[in-house]
Amino acid sequence: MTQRNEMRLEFDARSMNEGFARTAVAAFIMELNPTLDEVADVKTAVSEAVTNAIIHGYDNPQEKVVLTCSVEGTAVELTVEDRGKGIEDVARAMEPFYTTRPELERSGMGFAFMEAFMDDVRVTSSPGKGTTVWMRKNLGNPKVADTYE
Amino acid sequence: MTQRNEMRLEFDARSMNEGFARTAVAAFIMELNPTLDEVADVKTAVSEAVTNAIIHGYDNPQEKVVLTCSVEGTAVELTVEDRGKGIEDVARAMEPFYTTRPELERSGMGFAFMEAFMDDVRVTSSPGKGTTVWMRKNLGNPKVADTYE
Amino acid sequence: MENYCEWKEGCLLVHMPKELDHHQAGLIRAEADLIIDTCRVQTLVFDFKKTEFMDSSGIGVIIGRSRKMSYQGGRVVAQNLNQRMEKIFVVSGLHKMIEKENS
Amino acid sequence: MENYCEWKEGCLLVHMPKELDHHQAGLIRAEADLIIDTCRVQTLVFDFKKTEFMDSSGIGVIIGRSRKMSYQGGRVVAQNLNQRMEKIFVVSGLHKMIEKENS
Ligand SMILES: Nc1ncnc2c1ncn2[C@@H]1O[C@H](COP(=O)(O)OP(=O)(O)O)[C@@H](O)[C@H]1O
Ligand SMILES: Nc1ncnc2c1ncn2[C@@H]1O[C@H](COP(=O)(O)OP(=O)(O)O)[C@@H](O)[C@H]1O
Repeated sequence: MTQRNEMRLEFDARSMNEGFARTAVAAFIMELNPTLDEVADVKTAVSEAVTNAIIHGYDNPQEKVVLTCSVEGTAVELTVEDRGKGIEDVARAMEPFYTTRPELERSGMGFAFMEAFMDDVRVTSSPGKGTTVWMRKNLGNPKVADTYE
Repeated sequence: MTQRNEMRLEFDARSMNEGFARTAVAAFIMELNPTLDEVADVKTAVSEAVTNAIIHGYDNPQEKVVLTCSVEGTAVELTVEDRGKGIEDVARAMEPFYTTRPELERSGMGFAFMEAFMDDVRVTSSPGKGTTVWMRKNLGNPKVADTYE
Repeated sequence: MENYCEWKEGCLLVHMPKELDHHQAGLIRAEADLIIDTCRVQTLVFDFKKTEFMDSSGIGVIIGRSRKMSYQGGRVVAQNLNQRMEKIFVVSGLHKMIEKENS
Repeated sequence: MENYCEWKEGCLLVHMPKELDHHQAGLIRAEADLIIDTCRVQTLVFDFKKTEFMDSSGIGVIIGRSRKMSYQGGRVVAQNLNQRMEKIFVVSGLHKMIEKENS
């Protein structure tokens, strides 16, 4: 169970693939014997990053989102990448409630959710070239969000 | 539901990824509203092709298996590809009960299962270069295997 | 329409789906707004009985409808939150904005 | 060991897993053979109560154990096949080789 295992998934930037991407990641991390809550945490983070690629990164549903996932020891590492519009000011984009698409009722909580549910989140982006979100979570370690209340 | 949607999945040649690959494909074809039996048919065919890539195609679990899946209208198309040993005589390999790994208790029924559960199966292979299995199934069409008894 | 909404004597009951993401949020928004814009909704109830998964797109759809209701002076309630949904409500701050209730 | 096997008075009961593929087949084979090779198994029962998925790797593990049993003159039975497993048995020809029974 501590051997490294990895996968790479590429799919169309369609909203119906958000659920597919979550399910695929959940199935892939099963070998780590995660708790239900850990699975939900990772699924939520994946959903945020993939949704962002689909609605902010691209206009065309035939463009591709690339997701990688690796497990090693008790850790999950994920990247979600688009080759779309990119982000001008990453620090600002990551502020809670900041959104450029209020007309779509985006809450501006996407990055905040990724940070709440994963241990570490890093975003690299360049305008016109695309965005990559890298995330990591150690399973078996209760996190701040779990003891939030 | 008739728009084309596609994905590409690449993963390590480890037996624990057989279940992952099946689950990912099952999640991806859900938008076609398949019957439970159709899902099981596709999962079985995927399992056969992926297992073959892992045990016959490669010796090293860090090599990669590539699976693509697309849906369009009511049809599912799949490819499973390895860049491993390849097959000398494809026609012979596809004969029921033919296996080169009896010591692993392979039944030689892998290709027979793919053909029983999918509408169309095509195999291209070249020794030393690898193997690609292409499969297609039209959902909503009962098949021979369904009325076998 | 998937029929998320049930409308009865001034109360709009929205049955939240099993997995609430951006894809589903758009469908719920369209259906709920049709009723909020045409009927006199006094109470809006989001029912999470079936809901196992929700991301920040769900927050958006809830805040959006709540805002509409506050213009017309109605009440907004969330009911039947499981542990996971409680956590999502806390992390997002929704628990401070929306009344919770168990039906 | 995952404990697929239950051994009682000459009868070896193998609880087949929910998903029987090549990965699982290897584990079942190892565990069953340990008992077949050391105890005097008169009846070998494959129980499919929990099994929802099986590919041709499952056929291999069943045929392999049946062959061993036929050397030592025992009986092999498959029980609690659902509709899907029935179909797999028919497509693979196993239904002509193995006795079926419902417990
Ligand atoms: N993949 C991306 N491509 C381009 N812009 C992005 C991407 N992801 C996020 N952004 C920008 O960052 C902002 C904040 O993102 P986020 O916190 O997820 O909130 P929301 O998705 O609700 O707007 C977005 O409104 C958008 O402007
Ligand atoms: N991806 C592959 N790479 C190399 N050889 C393969 C591959 N797939 C199948 N084969 C060859 O074809 C034979 C028959 O395959 P199959 O019908 O699936 O039966 P089995 O897997 O039980 O041996 C295998 O034993 C192997 O020699």
